[in-house]
Amino acid sequence: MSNPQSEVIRNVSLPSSSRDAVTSRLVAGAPSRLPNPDARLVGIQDEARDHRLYRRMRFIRRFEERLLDLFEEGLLNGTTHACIGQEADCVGVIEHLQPGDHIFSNHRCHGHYLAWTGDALGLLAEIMGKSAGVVGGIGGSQHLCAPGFKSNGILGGTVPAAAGIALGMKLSGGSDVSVAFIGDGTFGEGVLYETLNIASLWKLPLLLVVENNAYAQSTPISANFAGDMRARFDAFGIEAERLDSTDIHAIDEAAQRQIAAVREDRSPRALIIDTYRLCHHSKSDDNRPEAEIAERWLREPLVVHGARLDGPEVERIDHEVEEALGAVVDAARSLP
Amino acid sequence: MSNPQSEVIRNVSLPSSSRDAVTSRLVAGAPSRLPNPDARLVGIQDEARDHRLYRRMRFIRRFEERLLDLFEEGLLNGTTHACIGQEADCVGVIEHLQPGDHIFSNHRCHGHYLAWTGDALGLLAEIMGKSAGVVGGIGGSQHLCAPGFKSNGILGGTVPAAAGIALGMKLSGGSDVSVAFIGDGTFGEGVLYETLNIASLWKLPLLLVVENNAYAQSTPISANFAGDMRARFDAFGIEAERLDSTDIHAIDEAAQRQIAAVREDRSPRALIIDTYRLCHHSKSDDNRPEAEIAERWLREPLVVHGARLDGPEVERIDHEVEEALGAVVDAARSLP
Amino acid sequence: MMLVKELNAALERILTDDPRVVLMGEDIADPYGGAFKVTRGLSSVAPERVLTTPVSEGAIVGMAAGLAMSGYRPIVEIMFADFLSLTFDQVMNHITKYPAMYDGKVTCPVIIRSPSGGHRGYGPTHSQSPEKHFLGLPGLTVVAASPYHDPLATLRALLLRDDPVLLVEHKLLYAEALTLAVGGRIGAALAREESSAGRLPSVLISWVPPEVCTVTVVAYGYSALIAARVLEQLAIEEEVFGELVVPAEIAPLDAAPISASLRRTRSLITIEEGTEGWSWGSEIAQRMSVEAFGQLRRPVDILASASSIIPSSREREREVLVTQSDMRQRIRAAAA
Amino acid sequence: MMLVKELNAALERILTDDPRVVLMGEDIADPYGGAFKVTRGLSSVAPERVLTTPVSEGAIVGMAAGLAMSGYRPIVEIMFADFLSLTFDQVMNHITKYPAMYDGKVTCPVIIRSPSGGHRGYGPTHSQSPEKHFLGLPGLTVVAASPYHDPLATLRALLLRDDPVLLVEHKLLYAEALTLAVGGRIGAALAREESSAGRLPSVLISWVPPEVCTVTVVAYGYSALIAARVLEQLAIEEEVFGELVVPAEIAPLDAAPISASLRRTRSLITIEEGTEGWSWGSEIAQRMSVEAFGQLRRPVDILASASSIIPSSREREREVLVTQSDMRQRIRAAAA
Ligand SMILES: Cc1ncc(C[n+]2csc(CCOP(=O)(O)OP(=O)(O)O)c2C)c(N)n1
Ligand SMILES: Cc1ncc(C[n+]2csc(CCOP(=O)(O)OP(=O)(O)O)c2C)c(N)n1
Ligand SMILES: [Mg+2]
Ligand SMILES: [Mg+2]
Repeated sequence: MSNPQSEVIRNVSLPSSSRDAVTSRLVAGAPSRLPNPDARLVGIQDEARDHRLYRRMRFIRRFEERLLDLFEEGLLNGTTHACIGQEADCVGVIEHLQPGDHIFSNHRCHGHYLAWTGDALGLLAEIMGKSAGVVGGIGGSQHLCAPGFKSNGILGGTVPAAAGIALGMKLSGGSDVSVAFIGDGTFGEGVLYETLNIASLWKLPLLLVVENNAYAQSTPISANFAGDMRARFDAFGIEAERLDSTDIHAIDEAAQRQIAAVREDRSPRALIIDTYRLCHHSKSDDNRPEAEIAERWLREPLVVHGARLDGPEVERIDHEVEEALGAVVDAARSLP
Repeated sequence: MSNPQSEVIRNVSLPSSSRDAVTSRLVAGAPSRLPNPDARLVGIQDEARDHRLYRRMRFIRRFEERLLDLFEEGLLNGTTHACIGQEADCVGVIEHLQPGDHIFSNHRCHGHYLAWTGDALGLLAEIMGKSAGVVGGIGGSQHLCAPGFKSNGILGGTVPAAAGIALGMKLSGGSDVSVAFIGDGTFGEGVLYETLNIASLWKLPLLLVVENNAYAQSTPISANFAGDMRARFDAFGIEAERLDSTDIHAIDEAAQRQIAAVREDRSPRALIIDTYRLCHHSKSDDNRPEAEIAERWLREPLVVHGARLDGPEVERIDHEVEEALGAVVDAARSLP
Repeated sequence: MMLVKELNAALERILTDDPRVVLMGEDIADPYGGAFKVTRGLSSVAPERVLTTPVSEGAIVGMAAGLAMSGYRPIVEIMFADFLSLTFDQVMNHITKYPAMYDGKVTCPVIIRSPSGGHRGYGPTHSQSPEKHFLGLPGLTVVAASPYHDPLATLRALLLRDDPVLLVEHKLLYAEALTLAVGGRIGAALAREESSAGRLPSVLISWVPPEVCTVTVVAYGYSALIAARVLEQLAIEEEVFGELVVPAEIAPLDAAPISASLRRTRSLITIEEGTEGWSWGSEIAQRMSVEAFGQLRRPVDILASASSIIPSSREREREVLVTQSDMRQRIRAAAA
Repeated sequence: MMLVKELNAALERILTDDPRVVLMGEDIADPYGGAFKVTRGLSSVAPERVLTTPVSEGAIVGMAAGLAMSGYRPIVEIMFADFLSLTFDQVMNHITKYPAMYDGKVTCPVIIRSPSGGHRGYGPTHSQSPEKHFLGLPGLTVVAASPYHDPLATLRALLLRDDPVLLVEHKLLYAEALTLAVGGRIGAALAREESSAGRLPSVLISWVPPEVCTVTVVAYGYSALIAARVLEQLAIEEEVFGELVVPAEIAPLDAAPISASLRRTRSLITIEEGTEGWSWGSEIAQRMSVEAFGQLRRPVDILASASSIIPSSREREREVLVTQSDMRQRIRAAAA
């Protein structure tokens, strides 16, 4: 699998003929490398793929849980949107991205960021408002930036930016893919449709990944969304695949298929993943039926995929993740 | 058929239970009546329906043509968007609206306005910038207002306003219908989709009439629109009927069906009319193939429907319209 | 009572009293009751007129325009003032245009409420005070909630008027007590209202009789609250006396109360949390520099936040936002 | 050469010279070449980098953000400045945010060009000068085309910088000749450029040596052209002498050239076509009132259009827009 963070970043991808001519003017935009992440969090060399997938999901889960603890402890400020329950989307999709590809994420971006960069310390420091944070403590939880990765807490407006990045990729040739993650609630924003139309017309290498957790903040999808979600893409001539799953195998497979198709066809597609958020929306705001939440805990990604592994294997990986994360949290605490 | 302009206007439609309580506060919003229009332009008592339809379309056609002449003469300022070739949409749809209904139109609004109000003098004076104009010469060609009628030259943003009017109708009960006219190019504006979603979720009595003339200013629909137009509505759970016709009979029938359905079901629908604009977009801006335009002149609404009438009947109506319009132009010229 | 509860009660009251009032906004319905709980309970009071909407800021404000032109009195909540940018077209090209461009034939009394401001660590896209971009928009009234203005009185006054209104409510005010002038006093301070005809009142506060004050401090919203604390400290600890003028209507400017105070003090400072440069204070400063030309002891001072994004890190957030100590220093200087 | 042709040639030049440049906008491709023909011929020069877009102002500016963060230099045409409102979210919450909130890891050098202004009878939604609402937005540079600034030099300078730019071009300037200072003169007038480091130049024009002038007139765009005519008349017919300062960058303010002139004249008037109240001039007036406190002969005067919509009727349009005779009267008074 790819280690995008350990590659030199192709932040700028101009037509090769013209790259030389303008290189000198482009350095301003080029972000620096990230440190190598801890293998116990992102994958140990040669371990079985199922172990790796479990580990990477477990990493995100435990990061978010530790984060919420730190929040309780009063060490974080502002607000934060954890992705507990949606880890299979993050890992399953991002497994198939490569250096040169680009992810535009939204307010619920920690999982995407960690799956792409493995940079737990940078993210934790960021959310703690420390200057060692990935964007110096300025962006905070919702506004992250790393090579090939950006996020913004304004819903919808990230999608045209992802399409613009895809347009850049198209202009410069090559096979890079631009991915935008959005939620079901974001179908409320008109700029999404403006962008779908243009992406389809101009055949941009853009994959929209919809994490449909059936809620936008407090509002259930029934009060937010009319009609059919796949039809929203069909209407713009964009093929969409939809799956109702928290199984990393299913998601991994669908994502591989869709990303490969975008990479090859150089035209937009959508992948809709019906999933569930197990935690509150941001802080303590959760009015969903308890029974509904409880039922989803029975088939959340770690349960589903963990069942494929031996008990002792799970324990070992959990332990490794715990140790590695513990070190990250300690390191973050001690940062100035 | 209805004569909305001769009815007392129900601009405000509150739940009847509360109307009394608030009536005194509402007068500010209530527009005044329009003068009775010339029957030679809008329909002579007891004349055959086919004659009436022809007359009303002919009225709009000749109004626009006279307008363009006056433009050439230098008597108008700014810009103006004529609807020559699209008269069957205006008349066919608006025949089925009643006092209490509301039309929100766009930049190409003369035909809609004339079909609804018959107020040729008010419109001409308006476009000439005279204070006797329907909105005092302030709005000009694109910004008209009469009881049950409004237009705005900003594309897209009129659709939520029409939906808000529909929401008001819903809240107040009754069977009124809110209609918004848009063009194919307006599918570029995101707020359209935001509104479709809400209108569908809230079951608003809103009819979207799409006049698809296959161009937005200079841009053909192939460069502006991806996917299928009916699917754009389907995706929001809104039923759309599409017809490719300049025949007033076909449009009249479809409009009757759709408006009746909205009136009864109290939920949104769309009527897509594939049509053609025979004139330039606004002033002298037309880059469309000459052969394409010439072919459309062979099957424009007056030709199609005129063929149903006797030659002398057509001549008589044309003559009446010409006389009545001549009087309007003379009156407008002599206004201060 | 805390301002959030006062606002809630005021909204409930007008909802009950006035059948024209319709509340719309994202997540405003029970049990959630809005991101800041301002609308808690209201959807249970009038379910058909308290409407939770999809995440579609543009459309809901546009629908409010349609409702308002139908005689309703829509009050839209935009969850964070940062998202007002998505309503800008509706405000600029629709809501404020209709009454004037239709020559007075309609009114469009939309009220948009929105929580603004920083100091919560919410980061660059959830902490802004962007109201300055709406100042000076022809036809728009901008109002700011304050601890010194009764929300019910404000809303009632606005319902008697027909102008579109943007009402900003600084987030940090929600948990503050409403402290109205009673018997010429607010706590230890002297306080009185001054109103120009047809305008919402400004509240004037001082810790010694106005004639003794040597500086006029003009501030709104949360900044007014902090300025009051600073003025109290300065009065007690340093015998520096200022008169605080807190307008409710921040645009158009109601200059009279400021002028009156300035004639006494001959020194003026304006304070706002928005960014510096073409800020609220710029216009006040200019108007007063003309009016009191040659009579000011020193140039008008404008205290505003740095021209910068608002970092998520609390420490760095403090570096850019106007702080209490900035105020103390600059007011002291202005009083000299 | 007419400004429209100069601009066209400048765009062609940078398109040819710099492979990063991408033009996007509605109807900009040949044969139409844009509503005001500024891009005529360009789609034939570099078809893959001159992209006619759907009618989606928000999305195309958002896509420009993505392109810009990928190292391209997008230049977006918004057909009328009135429609800039639809781009406000992208400008405020995306384009200007990214560089700062990502702690300098990216640049986002989007240039938005847009024709502004009235005097054409285009009515309330196609005549505005709404740039004042974009002033003081942290991170945004606002530039105005003028007859005294070479478009090619301006564009080249902007391409060497990384700040997002809004470039307004008054419609009436397109048909005016570009008249650059040559040998210290423009026609009969003395003229020279003054530049602060890193800023676009201001052009200073006077009909007598600056030391003899008794008023500093600051204006941009079309207003600067009319102000120059007025100043010439005043010089010849009334021996009233003013120095005209025409900045290219209207925000942030490059105060130095204004200050320098004001030290000589001790009287200042600002002129702009935008509406009064929180206008461009407010900030200049405030800054200069501080800087030249006690040294001005009279208060700074701001001449702006009425706080009103812009009527379609030419007569009524003239009543609200700043006119040549307004300028003459107010400059004369300021020079006294
Ligand atoms: C433009 C905008 N409007 C509203 C919000 C407030 N908000 C933050 S998250 C959210 C719900 C988003 O729902 P969804 O897209 O389904 O993502 P999820 O939170 O479920 O992951 C809302 C309304 C926002 N951030 N941006
Ligand atoms: C928001 C906005 N963007 C752009 C325009 C400029 N404009 C006026 S009409 C038009 C084309 C509209 O095409 P369509 O909707 O198909 O209507 P038609 O002109 O064909 O009747 C454009 C782009 C506008 N008026 N408003
Ligand atoms: Mg969701
Ligand atoms: Mg069209």
